[in-house]
Amino acid sequence: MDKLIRLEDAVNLVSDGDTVMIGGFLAVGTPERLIDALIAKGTKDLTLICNDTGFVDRGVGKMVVAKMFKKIYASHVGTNKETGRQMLEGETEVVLVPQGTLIEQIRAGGFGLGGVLTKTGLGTEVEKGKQVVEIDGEKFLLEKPMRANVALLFAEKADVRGNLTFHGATRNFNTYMGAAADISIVEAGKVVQLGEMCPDEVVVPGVFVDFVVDGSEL
Amino acid sequence: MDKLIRLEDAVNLVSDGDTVMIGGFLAVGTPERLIDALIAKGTKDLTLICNDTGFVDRGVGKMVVAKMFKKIYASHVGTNKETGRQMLEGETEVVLVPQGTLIEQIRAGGFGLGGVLTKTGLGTEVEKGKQVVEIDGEKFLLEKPMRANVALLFAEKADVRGNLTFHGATRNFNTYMGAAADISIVEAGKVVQLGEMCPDEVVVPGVFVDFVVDGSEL
Amino acid sequence: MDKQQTQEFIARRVALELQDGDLVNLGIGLPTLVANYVPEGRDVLFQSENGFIGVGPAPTEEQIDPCIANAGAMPVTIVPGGSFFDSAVSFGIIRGGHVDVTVLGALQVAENGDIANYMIPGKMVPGMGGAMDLLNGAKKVIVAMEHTAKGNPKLLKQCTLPLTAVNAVDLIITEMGVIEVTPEGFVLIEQNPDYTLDEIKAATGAPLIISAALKQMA
Amino acid sequence: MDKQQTQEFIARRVALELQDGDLVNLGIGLPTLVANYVPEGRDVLFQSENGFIGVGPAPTEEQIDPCIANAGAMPVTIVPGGSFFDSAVSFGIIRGGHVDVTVLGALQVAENGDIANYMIPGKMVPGMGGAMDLLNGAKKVIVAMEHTAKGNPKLLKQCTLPLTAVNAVDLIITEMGVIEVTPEGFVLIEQNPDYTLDEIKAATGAPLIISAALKQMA
Repeated sequence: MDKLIRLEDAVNLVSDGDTVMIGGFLAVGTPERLIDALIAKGTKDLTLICNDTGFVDRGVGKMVVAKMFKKIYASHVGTNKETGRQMLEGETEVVLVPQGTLIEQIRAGGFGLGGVLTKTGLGTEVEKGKQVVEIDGEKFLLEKPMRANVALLFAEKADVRGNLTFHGATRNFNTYMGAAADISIVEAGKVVQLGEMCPDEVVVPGVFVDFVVDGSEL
Repeated sequence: MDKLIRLEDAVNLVSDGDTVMIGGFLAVGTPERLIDALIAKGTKDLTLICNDTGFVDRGVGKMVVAKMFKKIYASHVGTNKETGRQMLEGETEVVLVPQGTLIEQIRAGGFGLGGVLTKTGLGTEVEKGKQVVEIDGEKFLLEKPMRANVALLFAEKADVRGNLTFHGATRNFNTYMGAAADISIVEAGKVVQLGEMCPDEVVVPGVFVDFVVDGSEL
Repeated sequence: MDKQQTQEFIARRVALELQDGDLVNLGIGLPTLVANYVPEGRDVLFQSENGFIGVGPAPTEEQIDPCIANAGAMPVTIVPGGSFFDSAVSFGIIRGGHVDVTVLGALQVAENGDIANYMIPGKMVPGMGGAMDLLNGAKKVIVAMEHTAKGNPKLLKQCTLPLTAVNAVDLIITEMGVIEVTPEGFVLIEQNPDYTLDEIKAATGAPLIISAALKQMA
Repeated sequence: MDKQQTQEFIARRVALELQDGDLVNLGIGLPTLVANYVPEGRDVLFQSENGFIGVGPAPTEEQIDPCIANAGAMPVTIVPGGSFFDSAVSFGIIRGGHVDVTVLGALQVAENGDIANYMIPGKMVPGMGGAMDLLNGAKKVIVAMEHTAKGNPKLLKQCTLPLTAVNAVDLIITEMGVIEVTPEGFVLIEQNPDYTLDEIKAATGAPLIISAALKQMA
């Protein structure tokens, strides 16, 4: 199964109104070419699930500036003034999620778990409207799994089967979002042929990746 | 922090009555030298948490034959007749746990999660005595986190900080047990010096490893 | 047909169920044989729950690597494009619905899809291994087994042995035919012409609906 | 002291809290400065929640690697023995109690250890990032901040801003002194001799117990 796809075809997999997960942490490990192509295409009314909203000119923040989101789930939006403006003026709904909870919710969504039980957020506004489960006398917040229609991810290297490797701090949310999305598209810095990636070296197995865009050709 | 330790000193970290997690899957990725040394020392009344009980002459099964366990949590014991005999004759208590649940319980124990919510085991004997949590109309079994006093693990390669890499199918339970134990000891096929392991290559960060035994010197 | 021929006949028919691009997990025993009969040109990858995707053929003497074994501890190889991972990822793949087909043996299957295949109380208690997770998580569950055990039906109105999962089985393939598990009960959709319908009905411990589109077993 | 000198003074005192072998997570801003003052010969590793252990000094122009940045998106280096990982492992380390010390800033701290440091409703809503997880998971929570904000106390009987965590803070280090959070309330254990006890009490919005063993701030 060769999973290579052209950038133009990849962005057509995202439809107006979709929920999208986008990898990266303050624009480190973000699929910038996929984002640029989506902006050029002009997709709208998306719901975003992402660690943060990057910067106005870098990462997923460019999509915020292009007003592509109606709702945003993120742990931090303070580095992008446009997110703050849209949120305070009621243009975009922003749900703040603790970072460690967010990644576990995504993992639970991809791994078939019913939810996440964490102490994080207990006694704060994060707790509001959520179920608290008592286990052996200790309280835990029940956070639900998250899934998306499409995941847009970045990896240093992919093989044609979609197996991925990473460099530096670019793994962040890129490792689990593919499992939690109906369609996952990876922008790879480099693509290698079948058998050119050592099976011990793989960080994300190709089963979680549907399509690979060769970033070195862009 | 140099984490190297001699085999003799390592086994003295395990005390009678301890709960021990041992890595490996049917003796692939099992710390055989640590096991042999523990048997030689004669530790007893241990509680075991392990995927399986290996074979009578290989893996953790040798400890079963040496009657070191009073209780065993495992997903499968069918490859070791001695486990079956001890179980049926009431010498050793055996708790069968679905494999996917077992690894998540260990991960939850190591990662500070309150439990695991899974459909696995619903409607079976595994469900007995456990809490069922309903989330958006769907039922999930609540499985509790597992922790141990000591984890005995195997890795292909360790650096002196306890960062680990693996080869083949030896990762299995070795990747999370260190996080879930008060003390974790790794038998490494090979030990490299500080800076000799690329930080991109690390599979288990050294924070989950307390001690490393150099298996190449045994 | 002798026992081996019967098993090969069943395995060959099961293999026809595998579609291009499928990720497949095969149980121990008869199901393992299915890998030998994948139709030419069909791109199927096999997962081994002990930690890899891309199970390849048995190794030659020189190819044997003690770190590369399947979930039954038999030495195997890994195909180009395969990847190794730990048990948490392995069961994330399984529980999260990323396995397209699992093929398992059974002691009993009920007409509502309940299955018992992990223990006979007081006699044989090997444990469920990964079976409970596979039965809950795989998109399609195929039971591959002989139609009866020592002349006693294994397809029943209700299982009498402890269940491995409820309502889990989609398709049963035996030496007598192919049976779909439907809301109406067992439906015979293919018949091995070596057996009459009466013989098949007599060997089945629950009502057997004969499909209007009954075909000869391939 | 000007603002910069004040911050350095606080950071220097915080650094004395770090013990040999500690894994430490530093928040953005003032806490980041703590890394510059680790006492000579003390083996301390820094974690960055975006995905690595072993945060090193700022890179030279030639050393800059866009994939190696801290949680504040500033380019950094990684020390020998460091390792990269994804957000799930990163917060497993944090939530699971494997971080020995976290140093964070705060808007308000209450005498019972409640802390508010992630939003001012209607004005500044950057989000909690990883702070809620760190406050719940780290073994020791140190708040490093200026004692007052524009002359208004930040140490209070109760927080008025939305909480980041309840009952979480262990120690507060400001330019005026070192304050322990105890079941009895705030206890001043070290005093900066540049301030009188009356000045410190006046700048504190809750009763301040003076330790019988009060020392001069180092």
